[in-house]
Amino acid sequence: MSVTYLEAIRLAQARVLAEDPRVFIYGQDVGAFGGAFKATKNLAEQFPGRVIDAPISEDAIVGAAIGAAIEGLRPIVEIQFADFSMPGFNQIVNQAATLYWRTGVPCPLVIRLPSGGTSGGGPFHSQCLEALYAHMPGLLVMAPGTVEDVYSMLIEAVALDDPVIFCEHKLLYYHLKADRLPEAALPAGKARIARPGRDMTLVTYSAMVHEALAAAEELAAEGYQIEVVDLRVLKPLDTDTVMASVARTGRLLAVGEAWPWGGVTAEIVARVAAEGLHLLDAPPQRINAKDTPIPYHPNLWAAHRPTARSIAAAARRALQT
Amino acid sequence: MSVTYLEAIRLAQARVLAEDPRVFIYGQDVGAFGGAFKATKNLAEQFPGRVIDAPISEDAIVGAAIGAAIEGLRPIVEIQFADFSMPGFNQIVNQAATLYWRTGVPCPLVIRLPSGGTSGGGPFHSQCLEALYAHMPGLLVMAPGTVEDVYSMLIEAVALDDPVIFCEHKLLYYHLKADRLPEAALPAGKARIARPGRDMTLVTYSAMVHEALAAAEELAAEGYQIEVVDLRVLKPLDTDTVMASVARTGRLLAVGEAWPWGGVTAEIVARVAAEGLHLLDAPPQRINAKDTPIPYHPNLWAAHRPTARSIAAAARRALQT
Amino acid sequence: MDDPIQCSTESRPSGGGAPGPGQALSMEADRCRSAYRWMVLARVLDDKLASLYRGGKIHGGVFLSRGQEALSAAIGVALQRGDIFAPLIRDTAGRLAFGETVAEALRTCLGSPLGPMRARDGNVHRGRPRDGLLPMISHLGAMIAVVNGMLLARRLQGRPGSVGAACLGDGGTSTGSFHEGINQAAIERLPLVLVIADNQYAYSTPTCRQFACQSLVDRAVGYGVQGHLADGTDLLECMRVLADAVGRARSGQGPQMVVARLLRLCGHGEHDDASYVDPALKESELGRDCLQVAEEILIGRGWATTADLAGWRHDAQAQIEAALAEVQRDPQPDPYQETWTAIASEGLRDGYPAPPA
Amino acid sequence: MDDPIQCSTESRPSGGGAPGPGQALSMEADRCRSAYRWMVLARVLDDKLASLYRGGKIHGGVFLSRGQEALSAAIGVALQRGDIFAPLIRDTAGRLAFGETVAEALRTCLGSPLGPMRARDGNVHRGRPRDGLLPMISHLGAMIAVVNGMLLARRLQGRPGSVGAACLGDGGTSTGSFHEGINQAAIERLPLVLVIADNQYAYSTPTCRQFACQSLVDRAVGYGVQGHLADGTDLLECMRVLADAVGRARSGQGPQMVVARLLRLCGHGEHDDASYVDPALKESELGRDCLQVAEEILIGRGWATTADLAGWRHDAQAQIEAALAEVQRDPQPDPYQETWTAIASEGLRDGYPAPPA
Ligand SMILES: Cc1ncc(C[n+]2csc(CCOP(=O)(O)OP(=O)(O)O)c2C)c(N)n1
Ligand SMILES: Cc1ncc(C[n+]2csc(CCOP(=O)(O)OP(=O)(O)O)c2C)c(N)n1
Ligand SMILES: [Mg+2]
Ligand SMILES: [Mg+2]
Repeated sequence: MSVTYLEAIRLAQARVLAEDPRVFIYGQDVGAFGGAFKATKNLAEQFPGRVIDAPISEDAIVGAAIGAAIEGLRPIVEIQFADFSMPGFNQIVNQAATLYWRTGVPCPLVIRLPSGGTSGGGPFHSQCLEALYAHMPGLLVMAPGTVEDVYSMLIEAVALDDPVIFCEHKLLYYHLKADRLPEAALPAGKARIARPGRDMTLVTYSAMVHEALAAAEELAAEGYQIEVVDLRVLKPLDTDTVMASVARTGRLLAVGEAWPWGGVTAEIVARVAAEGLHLLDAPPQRINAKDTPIPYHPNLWAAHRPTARSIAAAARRALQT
Repeated sequence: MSVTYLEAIRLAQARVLAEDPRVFIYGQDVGAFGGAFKATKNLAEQFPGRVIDAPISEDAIVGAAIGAAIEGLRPIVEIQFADFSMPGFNQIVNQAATLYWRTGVPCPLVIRLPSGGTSGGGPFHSQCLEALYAHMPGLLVMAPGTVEDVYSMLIEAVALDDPVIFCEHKLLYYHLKADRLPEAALPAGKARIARPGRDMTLVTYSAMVHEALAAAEELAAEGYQIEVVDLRVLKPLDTDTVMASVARTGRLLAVGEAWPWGGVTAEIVARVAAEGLHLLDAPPQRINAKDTPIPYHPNLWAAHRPTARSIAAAARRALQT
Repeated sequence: MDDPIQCSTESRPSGGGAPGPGQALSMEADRCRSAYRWMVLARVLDDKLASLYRGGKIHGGVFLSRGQEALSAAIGVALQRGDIFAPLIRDTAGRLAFGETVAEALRTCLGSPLGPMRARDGNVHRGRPRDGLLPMISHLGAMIAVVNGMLLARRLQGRPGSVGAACLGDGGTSTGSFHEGINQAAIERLPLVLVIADNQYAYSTPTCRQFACQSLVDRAVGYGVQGHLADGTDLLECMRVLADAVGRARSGQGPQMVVARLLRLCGHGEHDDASYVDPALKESELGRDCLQVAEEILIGRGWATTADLAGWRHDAQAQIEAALAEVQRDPQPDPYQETWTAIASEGLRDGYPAPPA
Repeated sequence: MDDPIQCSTESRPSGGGAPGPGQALSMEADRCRSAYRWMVLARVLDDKLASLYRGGKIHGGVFLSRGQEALSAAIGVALQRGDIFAPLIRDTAGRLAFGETVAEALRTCLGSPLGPMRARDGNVHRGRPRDGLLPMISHLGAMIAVVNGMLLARRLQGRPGSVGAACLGDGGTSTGSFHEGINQAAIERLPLVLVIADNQYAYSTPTCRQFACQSLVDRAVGYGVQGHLADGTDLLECMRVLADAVGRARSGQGPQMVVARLLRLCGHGEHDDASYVDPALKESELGRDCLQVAEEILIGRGWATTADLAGWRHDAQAQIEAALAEVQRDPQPDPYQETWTAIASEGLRDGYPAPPA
């Protein structure tokens, strides 16, 4: 058997629907149609009344999920594309994220954001918005980069008492496969060493894990042993695992598909510099998407985001300082 | 004569209205009432038809400003509190910020955000949202910390061809005074050395400039000479001035009133670490607001944001490493 | 709630003139007396808040309900225990009638750590979500969908029968959230009662700069919901319309939109002298003080004596003074006692910044 | 635009059967012929896009207008030069009639750097803001307020007289942006024509999950704007209603809301087989193909012969093939030629990340 990243999302939702009567799914076209990406395929049929089609009202979708969470349910909201979470942004950051702090009443809900560029997606169907959400207090932000993680972390997200921004990567939906679903999982909030090495640490997450691994492979041919850390969760950040890795390698390159200013890579580099300056043998570096909207044409798109090739080039430069 | 920060905002708007027929102001209660903070007092009377009361529709307010900018006008949007820019966030980051890149047609508009905590303001009337805007490509972000800057930078913002997020600080509105308005101004995009020193660089902006200066004063009594850099503009960041300062002092403490994750301080520390690691004699540090919503009660509020005292304490620790 | 005595002992206006012997009051009279007493309690509480504000005892703003007590109390008394209520800034009366205590109102405004918001949030941003009393966020319109979600949840959980009321001002109807919220309720046919207090101004902005329809109730048909108009200065009419709307929602007729016309008889907040209010409006029927109108009704119909009224007001004052005396003994919030985290999950609090050494 | 010949030489459907001698056509017939030709051009262009998509020549999605050409063309021909048009995803016909060329449509879909979006944006996200043709962002409803702002600017600049049309689907009416936008136009009494194509589905979601009113036109009264209903499958009715609405807007009667009922005769995008569409709807009057209906009108009234129709289709095909041949010679976008900045102000581009060495 082989399971895709998308299939793992569907199976995780099927499982929480089956095991937890508090769970329901709300989003545009998630019902009989099974969702724009088919992440909820057949779920409406299997769980009648618990997979609910929403109008094109992201503000009200999130608002209603918050209300349901207050009443003890565990909503999973599917936003059709991460980009369309912006009209729901206010409810997410000002209502969901503040509820527990203001009232002591937790707000357990999961907002699934199909994120990231695909060729031809263009400026409004490709965004990686994790940094916006991580900046605002009161949210957890997850960005699984493997089939196993997307499955176990989604199940975990539903079990948590906080609002979770769950950034799925569309590029991984159909192509990333695993042999089986995991039985055990790393605890939430723990980063993972995706590839061990001793010459440099690449810290990244989501689809960029695979670009980083490919870059590490490329550099291995040149005799470098590159460690790749998959953050998995962006808020909270597992600084300990990153720091331990940098302690081993002395070099850091943070890789993100999102925009540079204030992104994950800024936060990682700032933390390592503040707490682990003495561990660094060379200046910590970052590589990100370019600071423009995401272009439509594949040629431009491929140049806009980091790739194995540009990561390897950046790593090579950093290895030589 | 003495001019407050708020009065300088009013005078800058009066001046651009008088000098540039393309300018108009749009926002809730900005007309006859003169705005919630009186930043547009008398302007509707002086410039009939050009200071327009808007409905409580932040999305449409920004949308209309974009349309007017396309037609060659220079709208100034007043959002009543920065916090209420969230319902207009989508238009700002997805429409205004992408227009020039997508079409080559510039989108000159200024969005004034009364920002920052005041005692008793609470979670929804106190936010500093500059990092959200700086993260998204296509926007300029300004955060003046002095009467002179708020005046000259607002005039400059209106003259620029890009959408400018203009973060004013409410705490400075009434209390910060200058003897006169500036005749000349630093060019946009240049940071300013607010106080020279040689032992450490404090990098900050907006109201925190004054807390940092007070901290520097406190530390001067202990024999430390602290340099304070006022960033003025947050995007683009004037990394050169920061780097030159760190080259002189060897120590960096970045201070921000916004939340920590991915804020201005993260971006500053990350850039200095990447480009100026060799300049640092000690780990670069950050101090920010706590990672919770902004509390209502003055006791909690004062502990939530950095103050001269907590900045001095953080600086002292960093000076001793 | 139908009967103030049931809703909360603490907040119950105590004492008060019972009907004289042989003078059995109708249920309508009883309800009206009860609603009026919530109105008085709210008015006196608001006056106290205003004086605390002027005395520099309250941090930030104070927002009063003056002129809106009839409408607001009518909502509170139309709801039942177990219902949901999302009040807005001018709902002191409705909050009290729904079960908020004077002490929690005072604690929130004074920033007591013993209040429901624990000094973290203040003034009108107070509530107890688990008890169906939602603490508004400032962003207008945002509470409607939350009420929808609570009602939806109860339906999914097989606990129907409750009604959710959400309040909004004329200005709030211009938000996208209002539209998405009422439309969502209509699609799901939820028992939502959306009450719009059209008080002629949003801060300084008159309604002609807020909408161009004849009456906001004209919006009901466009959502496929039932619309109701009320004279917001007339307690009896407010009570009748709200009871009807709540009843229809409860009996499965779907969302109800109530639009009440009235005038804000105070500034937007206590910092605002409201000099922009059109004097003609003040002179008009809309400018009547609903409290006086209610008193005329009570006296005119023989449902209360002037002595009753004076007694109730006195009781309200006594109740508020007692609560204030208690609240003023509360400790101040201590930043060192704060957890400074917005995350409920213990193991998942972000490590930066490290707790101060 | 009233006359396709005026709007753009490039996009003008060339040739075509002129009326025979002695057969002077009425103005109505002329307009109808003209609108029909835009419909055919749109249909043929859409078919070409679908085949390019199936051939793997187009990146990302392709969204077609099938079934909506009559309504869309009616908008385009009702507008004049200097007006504003904010089309949505199913407005191929209206775009062409308003002045978009076949070449710019193809260039955008194929990602040519010579197209108006320079390969940065694609498919339906195309336009020329300076020429009044707005390039939609994806977020539904967001274009309405932009049109308002353009109209407001012209009023402020003392350049009245133009009309702005904005399109939306049934699903798009559930957005807060729709509400804020139409309400803003109503308050300012702007010459906005908001055209809602109620095509029974938003992606897979039927209208019963999108609104609960009888007809979306019932919303007009709640905004204080004039509402108009049209049978979206009937070109003549669409033209009549749009001409009326645009005329009213132009003459100062404020915003107009047009709701046209029809059925999307294709998938949401070409990746979607639309198997969820109710067969009864396809069989109903709504399921008629507006292109066939228009042909029946033209033939029935003697406004065109079958030879005319065939000739026009042939011309459209020829025009599209010619444009495609040209566009296919365009260079590919070169990432090394890109400035990679979203900021117009030269001196204010953020220095990080530094340009690659
Ligand atoms: C989305 C949003 N924008 C702006 C504000 C600032 N604001 C607070 S109250 C208010 C006026 C509200 O008017 P209305 O809804 O009529 O209620 P009223 O004060 O008259 O009771 C405004 C503009 C806000 N709270 N929310
Ligand atoms: C705010 C927002 N949410 C979600 C989407 C994703 N989306 C794109 S088209 C579409 C359906 C639109 O339906 P409708 O408005 O009826 O137009 P139609 O496709 O039927 O022409 C959806 C949900 C979007 N574009 N914008
Ligand atoms: Mg009002
Ligand atoms: Mg549709």
